[in-house]
Amino acid sequence: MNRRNRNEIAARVARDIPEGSYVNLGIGLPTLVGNHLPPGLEIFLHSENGILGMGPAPASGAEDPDLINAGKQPVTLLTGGCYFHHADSFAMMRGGHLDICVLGAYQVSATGDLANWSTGEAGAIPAVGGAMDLAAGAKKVFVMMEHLTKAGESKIVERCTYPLTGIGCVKRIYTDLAVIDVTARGLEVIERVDGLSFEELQRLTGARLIPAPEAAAA
Amino acid sequence: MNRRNRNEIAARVARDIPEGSYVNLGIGLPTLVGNHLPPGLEIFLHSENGILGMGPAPASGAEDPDLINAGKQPVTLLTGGCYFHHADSFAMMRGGHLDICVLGAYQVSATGDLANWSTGEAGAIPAVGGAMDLAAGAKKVFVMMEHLTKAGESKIVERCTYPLTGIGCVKRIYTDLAVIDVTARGLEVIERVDGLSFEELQRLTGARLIPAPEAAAA
Amino acid sequence: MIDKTVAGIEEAVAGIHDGATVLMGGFGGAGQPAELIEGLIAQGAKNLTIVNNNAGNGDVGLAALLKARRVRKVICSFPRQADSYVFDALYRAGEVELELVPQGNLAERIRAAGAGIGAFFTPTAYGTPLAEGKETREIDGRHYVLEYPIRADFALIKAFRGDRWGNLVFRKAARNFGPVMAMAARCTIAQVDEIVPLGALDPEIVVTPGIFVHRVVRVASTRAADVAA
Amino acid sequence: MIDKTVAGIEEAVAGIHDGATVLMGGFGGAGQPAELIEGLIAQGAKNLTIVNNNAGNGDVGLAALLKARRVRKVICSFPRQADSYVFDALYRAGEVELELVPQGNLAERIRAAGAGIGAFFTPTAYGTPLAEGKETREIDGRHYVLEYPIRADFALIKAFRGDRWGNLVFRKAARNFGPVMAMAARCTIAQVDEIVPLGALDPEIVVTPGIFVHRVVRVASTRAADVAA
Repeated sequence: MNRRNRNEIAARVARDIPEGSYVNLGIGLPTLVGNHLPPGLEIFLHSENGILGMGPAPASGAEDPDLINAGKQPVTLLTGGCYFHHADSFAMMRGGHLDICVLGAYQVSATGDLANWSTGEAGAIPAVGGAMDLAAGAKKVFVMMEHLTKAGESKIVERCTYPLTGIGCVKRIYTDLAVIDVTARGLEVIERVDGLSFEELQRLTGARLIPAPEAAAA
Repeated sequence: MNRRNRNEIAARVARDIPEGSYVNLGIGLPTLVGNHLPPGLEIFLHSENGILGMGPAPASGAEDPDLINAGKQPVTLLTGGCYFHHADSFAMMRGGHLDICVLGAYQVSATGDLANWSTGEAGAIPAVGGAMDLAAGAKKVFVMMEHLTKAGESKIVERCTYPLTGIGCVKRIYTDLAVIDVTARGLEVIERVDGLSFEELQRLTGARLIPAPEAAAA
Repeated sequence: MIDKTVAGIEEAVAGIHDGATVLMGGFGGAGQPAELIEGLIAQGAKNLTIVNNNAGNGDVGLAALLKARRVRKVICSFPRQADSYVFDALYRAGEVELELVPQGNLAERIRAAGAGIGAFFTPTAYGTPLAEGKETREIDGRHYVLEYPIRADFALIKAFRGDRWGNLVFRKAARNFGPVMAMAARCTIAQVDEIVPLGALDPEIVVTPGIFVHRVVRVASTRAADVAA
Repeated sequence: MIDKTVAGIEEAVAGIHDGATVLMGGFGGAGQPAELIEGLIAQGAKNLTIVNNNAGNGDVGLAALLKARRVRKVICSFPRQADSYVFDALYRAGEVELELVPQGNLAERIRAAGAGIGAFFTPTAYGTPLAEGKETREIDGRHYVLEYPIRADFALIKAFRGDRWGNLVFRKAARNFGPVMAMAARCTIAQVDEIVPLGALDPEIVVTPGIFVHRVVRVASTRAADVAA
């Protein structure tokens, strides 16, 4: 089958972001989505540390230590962007003003529960950042992740075994194998990669899938 | 006796405002206090509609409709003053950042309860503005009022009969007859106007008074 | 290209539906979106709930909207004024409902709606008639009253300058309720004195980021010549 | 004349007492009051509760304060980082307490302290381990968790420019926690790149009004030449 690599997953997510959307891309894998937004469209990237209208990384040598993203990497500001403080920034997130956020995940459940901040491992030092605020606040939460762990276990599960980030918050899941919507009817498979049958996808997935009415191979 | 007029009460209040204080002067009578602040001292006047460092009324013809105080009269801004929105302005008030507010009153009780927003009259249209926020939030609430109503009744009472603005919030009362502190021991008379005995003041006052340790005629 | 500017007042107030809750900026005349309110009167929506610091003055603006019998309920802190006779008469006749809210609770409840807060404990009004029937709690030795967000369908606000992304700056004390109201409505409509090109507003001084603003309409200022000061 | 500027770091951090709760601005290096933290280390206060987004990086700043065993407890959203080894070791050894708070709750709890809010219902963390044991409530069909203010004795923040009344402006994303932390402490201490004369800051663009700031100290910027950009 034609498994998507990380950049291909990011490009697939980017296709679902309409012009004019206010979007937060979580740290790690989701940051890649920014590289695949069509350059002609005006999409507003929000960074939790107080930036709206965030632009791409600066040219080497033009980094500004006061202009970084949530992952603490140097970024730029688009013309028309602006700065604000943390409470205002999280008001945007928690008040339902962001259209879309894209998050990585350890696990997503059949009902859209998200686990992405802690493996719950004994002795691990927990860190949560803004993930729970995004999960609770964005109008649509998209998850972007590998379908399987390195050990080959499904990250889509009937019920999360890792500590939760949010309950019933995930709207759509993008993996290297498929695009899956979390709906009231269940996990609807919107797309499968070329050469992957529904049955094979189901076999690799730890929760019951259903074909979406409009489902088709990508 | 040497009853204080409104300007004299205002001047007396102004004497108790140290340099560097953040102060809100309520609409009506308390606004007069601004005219009596010593011009050499830096005292920061706050206006609930989003001004810190409010200055005096502008020269005639120099009024700006966008620069008004809480009573909707034209004002000016001192050098070093600034503007902010209503939630930030009331955060200053409610968060305990104002050192002093000066309010008018219908009644003040022996325990510092304040009634200054409604006479409770049937059919009256109530209006509260920011009075309850100031009463709840300022570090010190000063009340400035006539000692007696036009009908000759004491506005200092054992218990307020008018609807309350705040409970136990008043720290000091300035009237045309006296300056009185609300303390854990009771209403301590700090000052009486010339020619007014403690007994005569008590006779005119609807709550029990006690002489303050340092009490003296003004 | 995203362009939130609209050509005129009619377009700006389009879609405000009967029964809508509408936040209206301004404190006295400062920051009052007078032309948007006139547009709302012409547009015809009725049975409105209006949230404003006051309840109208004279015969214009909110008073005119009240006079036209379009308002079911007013949520405000200070209805009674020397020239609030339109509201006064309707209120006395039982033809408009009033929810009186201390001004700080008003601002904070609007902000809470914008910030996703479900409810908050406020010290203001504890022990007063305005807290009657409300949940209270003692926290760390202080008494508080539980207050809920004021969410709205529309906000009508007035700013000084705006750009096509909806970024706004205000002018002096006309800022007042504008920024918090912009956060709390599903559709925020801003009238501005001037529409400036994208990038003309310094990113450090934008007061209301465009994410909170949905329509921007230019209205020639009626202020004196000092407007650009 | 009111002059909140102080001559040096030592004077700026004077009086921070053992057992104090100290808010520390910054998100990564941006807005981190590095010189004030160094001053605090030299000053010697111990048994501190530190509120910061992170829990120190490398061997400098908050990490150095931790290494000097001055910190009893850290309240933060994101302690675990590639170079948070000082905190990690102390935490594993049980020598520092951690209160992990979602970043939005952290900012809002600090703001609540500054705004006089007794507690608030937040949607963040409902149903997660970080809400365990906390009061919850369903309001209008959504689930919320009750959170309390984070009040502090001191705030150490970094701004760009300040004046003698304590008015501050920030620079780009270095603004982050500074303005809310300034509201929440009994004594807010700001290090600034530049002290400007009163009136040099446009009243429209002041981000933190002087009422929230008690001491201002100039620290020569260690940033590149673009600092005035």
